[in-house]
Amino acid sequence: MLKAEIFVYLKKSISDPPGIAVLNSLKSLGFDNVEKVRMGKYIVVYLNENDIEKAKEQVKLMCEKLLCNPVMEEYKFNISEE
Amino acid sequence: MLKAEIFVYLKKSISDPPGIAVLNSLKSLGFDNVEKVRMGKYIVVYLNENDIEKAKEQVKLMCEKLLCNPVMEEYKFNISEE
Amino acid sequence: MKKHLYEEVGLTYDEYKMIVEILGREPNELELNLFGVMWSEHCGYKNSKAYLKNLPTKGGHILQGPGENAGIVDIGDGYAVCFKVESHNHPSAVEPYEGAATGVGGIIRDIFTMGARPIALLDSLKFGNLNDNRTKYLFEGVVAGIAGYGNCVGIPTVGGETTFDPVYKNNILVNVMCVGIMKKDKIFKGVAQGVGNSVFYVGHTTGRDGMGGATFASTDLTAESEEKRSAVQVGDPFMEKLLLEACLELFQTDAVVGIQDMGAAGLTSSTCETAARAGTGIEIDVALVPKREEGMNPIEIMLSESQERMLVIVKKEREEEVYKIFEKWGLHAVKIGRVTDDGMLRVLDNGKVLAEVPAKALAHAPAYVREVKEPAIIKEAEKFDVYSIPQPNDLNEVICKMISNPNLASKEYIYRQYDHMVRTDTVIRPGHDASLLRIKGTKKGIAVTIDSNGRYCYLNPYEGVQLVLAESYRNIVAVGAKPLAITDGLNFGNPHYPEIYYQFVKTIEGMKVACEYFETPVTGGNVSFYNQSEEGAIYPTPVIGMIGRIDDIEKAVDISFKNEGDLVAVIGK
Amino acid sequence: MKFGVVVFPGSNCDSDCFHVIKDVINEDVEYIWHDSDEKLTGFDCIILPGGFSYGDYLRAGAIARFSKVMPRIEEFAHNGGLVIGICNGFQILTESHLLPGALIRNKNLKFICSDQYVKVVNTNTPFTNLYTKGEVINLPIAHGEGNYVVDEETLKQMIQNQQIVLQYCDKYGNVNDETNPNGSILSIAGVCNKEKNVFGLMPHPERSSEKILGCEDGKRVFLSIVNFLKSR
Ligand SMILES: Nc1ncnc2c1ncn2[C@@H]1O[C@H](COP(=O)(O)OP(=O)(O)O)[C@@H](O)[C@H]1O
Repeated sequence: MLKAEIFVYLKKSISDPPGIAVLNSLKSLGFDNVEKVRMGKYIVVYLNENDIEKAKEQVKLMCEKLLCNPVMEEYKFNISEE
Repeated sequence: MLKAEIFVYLKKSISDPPGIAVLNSLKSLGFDNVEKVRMGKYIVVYLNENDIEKAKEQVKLMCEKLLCNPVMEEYKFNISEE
Repeated sequence: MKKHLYEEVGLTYDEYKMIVEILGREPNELELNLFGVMWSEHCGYKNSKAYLKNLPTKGGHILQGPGENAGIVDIGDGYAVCFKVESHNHPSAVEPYEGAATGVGGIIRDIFTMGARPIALLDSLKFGNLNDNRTKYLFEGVVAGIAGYGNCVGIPTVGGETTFDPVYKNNILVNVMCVGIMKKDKIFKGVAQGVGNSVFYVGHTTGRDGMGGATFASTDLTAESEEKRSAVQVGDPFMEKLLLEACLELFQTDAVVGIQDMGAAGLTSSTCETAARAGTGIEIDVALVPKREEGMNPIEIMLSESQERMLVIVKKEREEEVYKIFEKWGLHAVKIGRVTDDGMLRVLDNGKVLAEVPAKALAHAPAYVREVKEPAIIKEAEKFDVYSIPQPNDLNEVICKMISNPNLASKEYIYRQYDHMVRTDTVIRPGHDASLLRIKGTKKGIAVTIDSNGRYCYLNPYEGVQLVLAESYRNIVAVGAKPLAITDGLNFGNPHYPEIYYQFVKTIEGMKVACEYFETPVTGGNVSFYNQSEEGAIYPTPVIGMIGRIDDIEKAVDISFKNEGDLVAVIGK
Repeated sequence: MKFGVVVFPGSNCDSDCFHVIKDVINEDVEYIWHDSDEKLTGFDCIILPGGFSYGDYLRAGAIARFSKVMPRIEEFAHNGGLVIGICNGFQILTESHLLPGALIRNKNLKFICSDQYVKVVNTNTPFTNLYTKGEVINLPIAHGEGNYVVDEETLKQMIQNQQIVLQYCDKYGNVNDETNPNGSILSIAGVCNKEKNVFGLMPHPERSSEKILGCEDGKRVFLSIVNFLKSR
């Protein structure tokens, strides 16, 4: 079994209201040195697969087909043994 | 400037409706060997701070106070130079 | 071949020459961009305004007709209703959730800038066939986007209509209507009156989002459409809620002279339009604009379509009140300029003049009347004989087929996702002919409906739009209310095709007749051309939003059977 | 009898609750701004209304928990004052640990706005004493994150202490997966704390408190409060 940790995040140019809300809240809690917050998704996919290379290709496809919306988002991932 | 990548995810015992929905979608797209999907948050916090140890402590506090709800979630993070 | 700069901003050579004549010199790049957005179809109504002015816009109840952010109708007892419909078709086709959500945000702002408290939303949605995967994705996204935004702001979405037809596959339609209530002597307008008054920027920060949105809405949808947009607009409903409450609170003071939403073409349209309406000039400094991204240039700042922002004209020496209220709601309020007497829109950067153009010239795009040609389908359709369709043998089968068609099936799946009860005024909820809202503290209610029928309008635009109006009229009457006025969302293909322009012209003619007949004047609306992809144009789809008044809400009736044994009758022809 | 309705910047059922208290059950009511840290004196019951307190982008209620008014509400509750959290108010009460558990996304991942039958399983509370045990009532729901979760150990204690007050059901009172709109554990729609003076529920009683809106089942929640306070 392989575990893919996938990170989907907004493109730089896209505004991020949730990130701004969290930033403001952190600041009001006294975390003064926080400069910026960006919110994204952390998706863990467990794969019945042993071949890491194969898994990479599959995860890439999953991201492109479903998990990431290329109009607004980008992604990265890493794969490890479970 | 330091960059903290924070991952907030549901505890094992808590059911994850979005994760189940994504699992089903992936299967219906033909990704048969997907076993399980868990959805979490990927929060990137940029800190005006140079001391990694200090940053670690701060981020831990942010998680405990705001970013993570211990009733249902856990977190981990890593910190790197921007 | 390299494109000319004027072409890149969407202008023709003739338009460019007009601009040179207006200015008496060559425009610089910023000025050219200002003209580019303001003279786009979306902002300038270039191809529609010559005809729109034929619509009946006056009548006993009308307090505000077209030309402002929204229209207003008197409903008696000192109350008035403010309402308007707006399209967000192209953005929703590219990013359904955010496209639909920001469409909702825009129309809500149009209502509360007039001084009204928004009390209801309605949506008119057109998609391709639901068995197509992309369509499913668009459908789910649009509905979730409307829900996500409207629910959060706390305005009930009380009705709508939804159609599935292959003709909308690549060019979905998302039209949203908002209705607000106000005291009739408390109307605010988008005017930059009073030389020396302060020009305020309030609300969200300015980013690069939605750059060139107005131009994007003024061309056909193509494969590159996605790339043309430098960024998708993202809505922040929470910010909208704050802005809404802050503005309504501000209106309680009499410090405000004028106010306008920064919608399409953002700062550019709001500044030149408020000045043009008042016959004044306006001067702003882009360096003072609150920004959320570094290194934004003046063109980007002037053209940004970041959401949840407003331009407010404040009386001299009353600035403190504005700061106080916006601080309470945690929002930006910055004085970025002042009203002048020279009729110019002057853009400065740290005091240095970057652009200087007559506000009226910007706000009043040239008007065109295009060539028309009757589409062949109209004659063909006339030849069609209904009686040529054989009587079906098994009516049960027909019924089952009909009710399982998504076009006729219950739309509960959709309106369940919309909070249609918040504000506790929804007396008749979605699922009936029209929805009905009470007005607390009175016995009155307002009936609302939104309707269209693209197929009828395709077969005959003149007759089709009249049938749509008649449907709206019936819907209002059926809940026991008296129809008062309409707002219209006119969705068409590319006006440069004579057949399309014919559809547009005939729609206006038909609407005029029907509005006069029903005594329901037009209080405003929206024109969306270029709803067209490589595979052709959509059906001509005028969307009619109608409101009505009921004086005793207890007398309202709805669609459901009440008691066993009650008599059932059919009336009419 | 004096009620306080807390207003967060993103509250949107604040005026609905205010209206029911003032115009329907005719009691005294006042708004309380989220930014106020004045002691809550003179109030008998505090209502945390529905809405989206601070946008609720991170988790519903997460940020509201840190508003200035919350310590005052905690203090009020610890002194035995009545606190009722409706919808977003319930979410805020769980985030603040005034109530156990948490609320996550609905099982179908969609916002649900609809009439909803719920069963009053505990009538021995300040908020439900005018209902009969097991009574099925209509309380509309409108939420995207109403799926109640709690760990097993806590759930056991909650059952022991009779903290489960409302459960989703159908018109006949059947409580099962099919009659559960959002996936809540045990179909939980509303819970109270051990002391019974803090109550959170996802449904909106203020939306079914007037005949003109089709149903008055929710009104007795507010009348129960008055009844409790009068007999105290
Ligand atoms: N997109 C939508 N949003 C909200 N309500 C909708 C939507 N589509 C349909 N409805 C509601 O569903 C009911 C039936 O709609 P429709 O099928 O268009 O009615 P009719 O055919 O009677 O005009 C109406 O009450 C309408 O308000």
